[in-house]
Amino acid sequence: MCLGIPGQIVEIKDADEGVAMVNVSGVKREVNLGCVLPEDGNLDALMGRWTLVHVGFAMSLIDEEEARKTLEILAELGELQEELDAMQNTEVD
Amino acid sequence: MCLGIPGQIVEIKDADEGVAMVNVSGVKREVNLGCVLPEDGNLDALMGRWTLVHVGFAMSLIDEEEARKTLEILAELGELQEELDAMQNTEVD
Amino acid sequence: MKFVDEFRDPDMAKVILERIHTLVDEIPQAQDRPLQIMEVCGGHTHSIFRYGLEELLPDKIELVHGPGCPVCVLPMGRVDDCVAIAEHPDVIFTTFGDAMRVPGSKKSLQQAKAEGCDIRMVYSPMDALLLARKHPDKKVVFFGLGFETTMPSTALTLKQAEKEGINNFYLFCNHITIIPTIKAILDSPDMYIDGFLGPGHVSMVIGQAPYEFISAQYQRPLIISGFEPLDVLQSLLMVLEQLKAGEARIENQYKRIVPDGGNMQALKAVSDVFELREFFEWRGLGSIDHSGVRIRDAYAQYDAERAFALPNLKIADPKSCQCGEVLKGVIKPWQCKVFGKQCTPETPMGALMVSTEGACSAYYSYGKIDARNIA
Amino acid sequence: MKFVDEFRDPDMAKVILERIHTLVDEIPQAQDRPLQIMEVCGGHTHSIFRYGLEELLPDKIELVHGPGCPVCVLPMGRVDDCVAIAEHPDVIFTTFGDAMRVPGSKKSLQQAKAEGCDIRMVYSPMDALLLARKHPDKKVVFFGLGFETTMPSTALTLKQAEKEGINNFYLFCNHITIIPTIKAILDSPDMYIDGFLGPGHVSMVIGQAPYEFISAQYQRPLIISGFEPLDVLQSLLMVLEQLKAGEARIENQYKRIVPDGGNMQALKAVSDVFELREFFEWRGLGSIDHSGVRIRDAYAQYDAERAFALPNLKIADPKSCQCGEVLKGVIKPWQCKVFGKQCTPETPMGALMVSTEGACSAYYSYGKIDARNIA
Amino acid sequence: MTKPQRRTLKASTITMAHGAGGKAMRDLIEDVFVGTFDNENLNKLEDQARFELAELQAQGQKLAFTTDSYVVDPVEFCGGDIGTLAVNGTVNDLAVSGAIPKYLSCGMILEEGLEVSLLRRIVASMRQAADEAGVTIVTGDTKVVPKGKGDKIFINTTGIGVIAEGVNISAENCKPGDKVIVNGFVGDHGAAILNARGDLALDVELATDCQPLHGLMQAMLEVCPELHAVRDASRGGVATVLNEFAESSEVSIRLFENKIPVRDEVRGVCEILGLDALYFANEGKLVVVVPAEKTDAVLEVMKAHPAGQGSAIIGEVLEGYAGRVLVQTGFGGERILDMLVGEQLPRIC
Amino acid sequence: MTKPQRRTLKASTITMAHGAGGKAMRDLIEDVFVGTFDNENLNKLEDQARFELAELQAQGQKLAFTTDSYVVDPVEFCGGDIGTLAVNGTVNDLAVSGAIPKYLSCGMILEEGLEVSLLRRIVASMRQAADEAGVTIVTGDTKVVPKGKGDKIFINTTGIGVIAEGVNISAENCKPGDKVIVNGFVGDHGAAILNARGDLALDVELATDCQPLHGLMQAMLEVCPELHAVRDASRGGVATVLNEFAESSEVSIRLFENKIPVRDEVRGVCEILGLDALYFANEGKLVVVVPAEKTDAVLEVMKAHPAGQGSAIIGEVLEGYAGRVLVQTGFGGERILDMLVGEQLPRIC
Ligand code: SF4
Ligand code: SF4
Ligand SMILES: [Mg+2]
Ligand SMILES: [Mg+2]
Ligand SMILES: [Mg+2]
Ligand SMILES: [Mg+2]
Ligand SMILES: [Mg+2]
Ligand SMILES: [Mg+2]
Ligand SMILES: [Mg+2]
Ligand SMILES: [Mg+2]
Ligand SMILES: [Mg+2]
Ligand SMILES: [Mg+2]
Repeated sequence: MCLGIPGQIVEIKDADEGVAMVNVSGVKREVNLGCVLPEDGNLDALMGRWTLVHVGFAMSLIDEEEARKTLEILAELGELQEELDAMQNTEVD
Repeated sequence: MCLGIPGQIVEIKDADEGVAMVNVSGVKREVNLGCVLPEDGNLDALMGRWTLVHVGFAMSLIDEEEARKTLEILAELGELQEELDAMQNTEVD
Repeated sequence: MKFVDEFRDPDMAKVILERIHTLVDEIPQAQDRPLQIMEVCGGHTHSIFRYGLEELLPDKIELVHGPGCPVCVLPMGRVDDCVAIAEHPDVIFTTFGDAMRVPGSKKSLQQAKAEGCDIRMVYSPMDALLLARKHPDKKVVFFGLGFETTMPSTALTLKQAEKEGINNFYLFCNHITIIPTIKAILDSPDMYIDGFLGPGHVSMVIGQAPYEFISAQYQRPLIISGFEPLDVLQSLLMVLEQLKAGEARIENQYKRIVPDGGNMQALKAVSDVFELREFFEWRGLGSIDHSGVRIRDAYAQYDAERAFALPNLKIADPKSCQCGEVLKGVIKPWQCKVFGKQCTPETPMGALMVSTEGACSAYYSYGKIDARNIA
Repeated sequence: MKFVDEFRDPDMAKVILERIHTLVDEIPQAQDRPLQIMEVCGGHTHSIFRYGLEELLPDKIELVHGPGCPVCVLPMGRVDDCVAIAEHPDVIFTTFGDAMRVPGSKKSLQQAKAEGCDIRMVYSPMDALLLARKHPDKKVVFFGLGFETTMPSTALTLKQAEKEGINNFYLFCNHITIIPTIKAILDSPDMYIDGFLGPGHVSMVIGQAPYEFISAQYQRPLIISGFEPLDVLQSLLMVLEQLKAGEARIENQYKRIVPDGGNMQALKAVSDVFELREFFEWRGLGSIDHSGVRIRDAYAQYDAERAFALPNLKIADPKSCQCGEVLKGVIKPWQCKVFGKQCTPETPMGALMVSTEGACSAYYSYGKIDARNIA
Repeated sequence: MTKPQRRTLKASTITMAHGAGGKAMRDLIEDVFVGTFDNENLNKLEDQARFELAELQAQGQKLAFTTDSYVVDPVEFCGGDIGTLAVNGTVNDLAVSGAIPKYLSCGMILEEGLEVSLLRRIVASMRQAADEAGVTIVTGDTKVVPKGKGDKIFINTTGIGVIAEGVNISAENCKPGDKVIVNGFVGDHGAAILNARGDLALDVELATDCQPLHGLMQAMLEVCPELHAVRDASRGGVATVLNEFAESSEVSIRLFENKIPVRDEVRGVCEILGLDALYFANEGKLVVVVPAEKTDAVLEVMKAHPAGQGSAIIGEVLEGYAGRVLVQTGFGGERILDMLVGEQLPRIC
Repeated sequence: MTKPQRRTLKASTITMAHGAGGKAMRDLIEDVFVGTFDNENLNKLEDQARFELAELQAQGQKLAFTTDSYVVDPVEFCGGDIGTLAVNGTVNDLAVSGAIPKYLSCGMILEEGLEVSLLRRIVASMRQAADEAGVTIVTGDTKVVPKGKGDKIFINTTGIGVIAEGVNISAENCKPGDKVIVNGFVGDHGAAILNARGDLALDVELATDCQPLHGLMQAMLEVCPELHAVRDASRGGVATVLNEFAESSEVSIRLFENKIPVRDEVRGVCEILGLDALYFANEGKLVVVVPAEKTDAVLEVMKAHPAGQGSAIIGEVLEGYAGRVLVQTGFGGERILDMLVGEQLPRIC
């Protein structure tokens, strides 16, 4: 459920109403920022940020560090698996 | 102005509302009888009568006797003209 | 078709025409200049062209095509008012087909319809009332148009609306009355009319009496005339006979339809609902006193003029347009500077070019080839 | 596409799959009978079929497709209510495209549209509000549908309507909440689930805490999971790791999107506008306590349930329809008696056949060929 | 390879899905269109029909190619429906060139919400009309437009026919002295549609005259292969065709008003609404201009043909006044019969 | 005989009069249609175009005949308009049979209120597209429907082309082992229209791929006259064409998902709205099934042709599972790519 897609905030269209444009793979669409307003109210801080877009609302700001970490874990898994494979091959040989 | 066409009343559709059907050369159309209501209110007296229809209203009941008279006058004119012609021809001959 | 075909008999027409040709030579005033006989009513104009009667008449008779087409005399400002009403999104604007192509100062109703207005053609005001019943969420406005012939139907429709308590029905009243206009023509210094064919269907409502001043005050004959070719020819003959005898009476050729006293039920409905306006604007003729009616206060709730804010502007006719002179019989249609050039049925400048009853349209569409070639 | 393509890397998928294959052999309980892992969310179901993941998993893992598609669990009576609202001539009914084909007891919204209702698809509730601004003479009703993910957008839209004083906008609220339903599944006697993939986008709103009872009371692991294929595979691996270690924790695989605490701004908007219903009816699952929300009195003027008279009938699912059992994971879609016969995506009997997130539709459209041939 | 079994359409109402290219559309096409028109070319469900050119050439020298879209409201009326019209109308546009009509295409634009039962009736009418006219509907296309963006059903048919050697019928060929013939009552179709539309609340028993005319044409060509001009008097009526002839041939044409066959009921409609039957559409009437010396022979075969029993000489071609059509009234007067200006609107004055 | 001077259309808006058969309609037809398409057949204003069959036969053995109606909303969009589509769409339906497109008919259904300037632009596009495709628009028809009973403009074009001897392309001809080729990015047109329609408030620079394909087809036929199956992937997209092939040929087809060329922006639209580009309409893309041994040769000429630069092998024909289309995902998994059920609707779940 709940189709969501990452998009980058490329323009603050209406700071009063909390409306921005996001870019999803070259496609722009207006989104409402009501769920991701910065505490200081300065929307400019959102420029360039990636957000999870759902039904025309920015629902979450993407944590790029966490994204990197997730991929790192997977990469490590890959290395581990390679080692395991290597070991297995060694044993069999 | 004021296109009008003779039609024959062939059905009283709604005596209360004074609505009848007229037939114009095989074409039927509803007409309002509001301008030709009989004094005694008995619409059945209108059945079979010819009326001058204008914008969906029976505007006048046709006086068949007068129609006949008009044609008679014309017919007499024809006879008269024939006599005149005959006289003229006689003169010329 | 009974009461129609008998009055379209070509053999009989020949007889009358022969008689007309004979008679006109016996009328002294016709020998110096052609007799000017005005058919007041557009219906007669239509018949004359439809059946090609004009070219069958002696040269000593010139027909003058009068102002009796309610569409042709509709001023531009009124069309603009119609469009303004029709442009309300909650309005269904209903009209007779005749009015669709009449030019306003910016657009016709046909153009307004093409641009999205809900404009519908009806055959009867009762059909418009039916639409009001069917669409209680809409305001249904009927464009009431026409002379005394049509007033009773509109009046009875308002009465019906009142009886049923329908309160989304409105009348935009543009009914006009023919008598003041005939008087205005008779008073016009630049024209001379020898006799009139009187409007048969107006007369079936108003009867014979209202014309009496024409014979009494102006000494002109007027024949209340039917619309079939024999009716028209016979009426012309009757005019000639009076002229020959030096008489000026009101006669009724159309007795089968027109009772001498008119139609009391119709007149009652009209006077219940309508009252005379001080004046009304006619295209080409300007303002004429007491020549239109409006809705009485008792029926105010149905009055579109009160329910809608209307531009209600007096729009001058285009300068080059000579409709007024044609309507008064001062010039023939093909003598108008723009006839057949800027003004054609496809691109009418004046209303006389719109309705098939308009003298200019009739000349253009049905006219003798020679007349057209002159233009 | 950033944050998308990285998580669709086939090479990496192979690595995780290898690891899954290895690990499952090391889990004792998987050796007697296949592990039952439920992806709660239709988004996961969709990914699993879209990328053909199921056939790549070891036989010792059986995926159970849960109730997490808000369209699939929409009861017929609610669709009938939608149609009843949409049939008002002054209503513009707006909906996400997903709901168009869901069968009601008589017709779907798509059929109602074909029959003349003004039903429009929108991408966002804000687009529906825009329609209300554009059509002040119409009542614009938005069909609010979805779990916690979607509630904040609807809530903020109502707040915006209030701020602007728009009073021709209405919400037909059918938002539901996933936690009571997971609890109902765990309490169901006819099923056993070894672990869960938790709904990532719901969690980005509600955070991690609401799932704690699953580990605490029911001793089952739940991994909050993203929707890309690597997300799903990694989450499965995380479930297996817990099962192998005999643990039962709530973990968050989808940290790039889901903050542990959820989204406070979103939750605030939701709690301002909505309150829990005593119960809500789910297709196939029956009534579940506290599983839906309604509009608070403070926003009563926007509530379509109060503004329109609704049939509000409880319509029983068709007898032969086994959606409930599929939703609970008791049977596989192709084990339903009508699967692929009376019930196909073209002629869906149950909602699970309508949405591409519905388990039956997914099996039918994307399914392994063999699974389809069985049916 | 023959198709296994055709899909069936279960829906009772057309929805957008029936035009979306997927299964619903296939159901519609296979069940309703292929199922009804049912011929080798169409059944293949290819994007185009294919014929041997040699077979066509064996039947004549030229190919005739014509198109018409049909948007009549209402779609069903006394004596026919939009389907009958769509077949006969295009058959007739081929026929009047002297062609033998062979193949039709069928492009449907359906409005969301159309009842499938109505569509089936219309498609069945098309098949029946095609059979009667000896043509095959060999290729097609179906679109669905949203409710309120169409009007139940619009049909385009485009036709191919073959013209025999030596036939050269053209609006340009009218010669002074030629006679003008019409094959029966004029205005029936236009009046029947006005009546069926219902918004003028008229009630009259009047059927469309819709019929294929190629049989009549071929009969005429047998006695007079050198027919000068022929056109079916559809939209715009007899008046329009004659104006086109007069203009293209740079001649004038005189009609004899009392020779023009008009049904009493059609006259009634015209008198009530202030309309002229000469502008009314016909769907089974043609206007023929024949060399004077062949008039009797042509009229004879026309009267002997079922589609021409009411044939009558209604006018003649004159020199001069190029482009004008005149009507001689019963009184000896004359008036111009111009092309229609605007549309014919019912009027009260 | 040459016509004196053509009439001119002064109106700025289409009214019912422009479809009524009279002068207003003649103004429209002579000024806008004849004035723009301007060719011997059309200029005659006859009810049908006529060609010498001998001339056609000199160019090939078979006649191809196809029809399509175009109802796209909006009528103008990035990279083209309904006129471009109406010409290229029908040209392509001829082209994919191997035919050389020759003549088109043009049936217009205009909605009352249409701006004449818009109509002129569209008709000019048609002329331009026709010139580019080497076809002539030789016969036409124009109808006007009341405001709210149409949608600005619907166009039907029906086409005639000539197929050379020995060419036999058919959806029935796919053989196990054949390769499936597409001539470039898929889904551009569908995405561009979604974008242009504006109701989903997307904003993306994306043009229709509308282009004529007969040149590409002829180039392919030169190196491989025995092409098995070709169809343009218009409504219903590549997925639909492949399903039609699989069904007609009683084979299955396997696509390699990561070989299918899809533009980033089109992916973006799909991801946002939950749609699948394989079902998006294309207006300049064809799907070709070639015998395996000719794959390289065909691919080479395709890539060398302006209309095929992005060509790629995207799949293969298999035995068994008759009628099924499978997609092999990047993960080695497989899923069924069925025909579209209903319409593709934007979704949130
Ligand atoms: S030609 Fe036109 S402008 Fe002149 S009088 Fe006639 S209608 Fe008026
Ligand atoms: S096959 Fe249909 S009825 Fe059966 S469970 Fe699936 S959706 Fe429900
Ligand atoms: Mg045609
Ligand atoms: Mg035709
Ligand atoms: Mg024709
Ligand atoms: Mg097609
Ligand atoms: Mg409709
Ligand atoms: Mg086609
Ligand atoms: Mg096509
Ligand atoms: Mg095609
Ligand atoms: Mg035509
Ligand atoms: Mg429109």
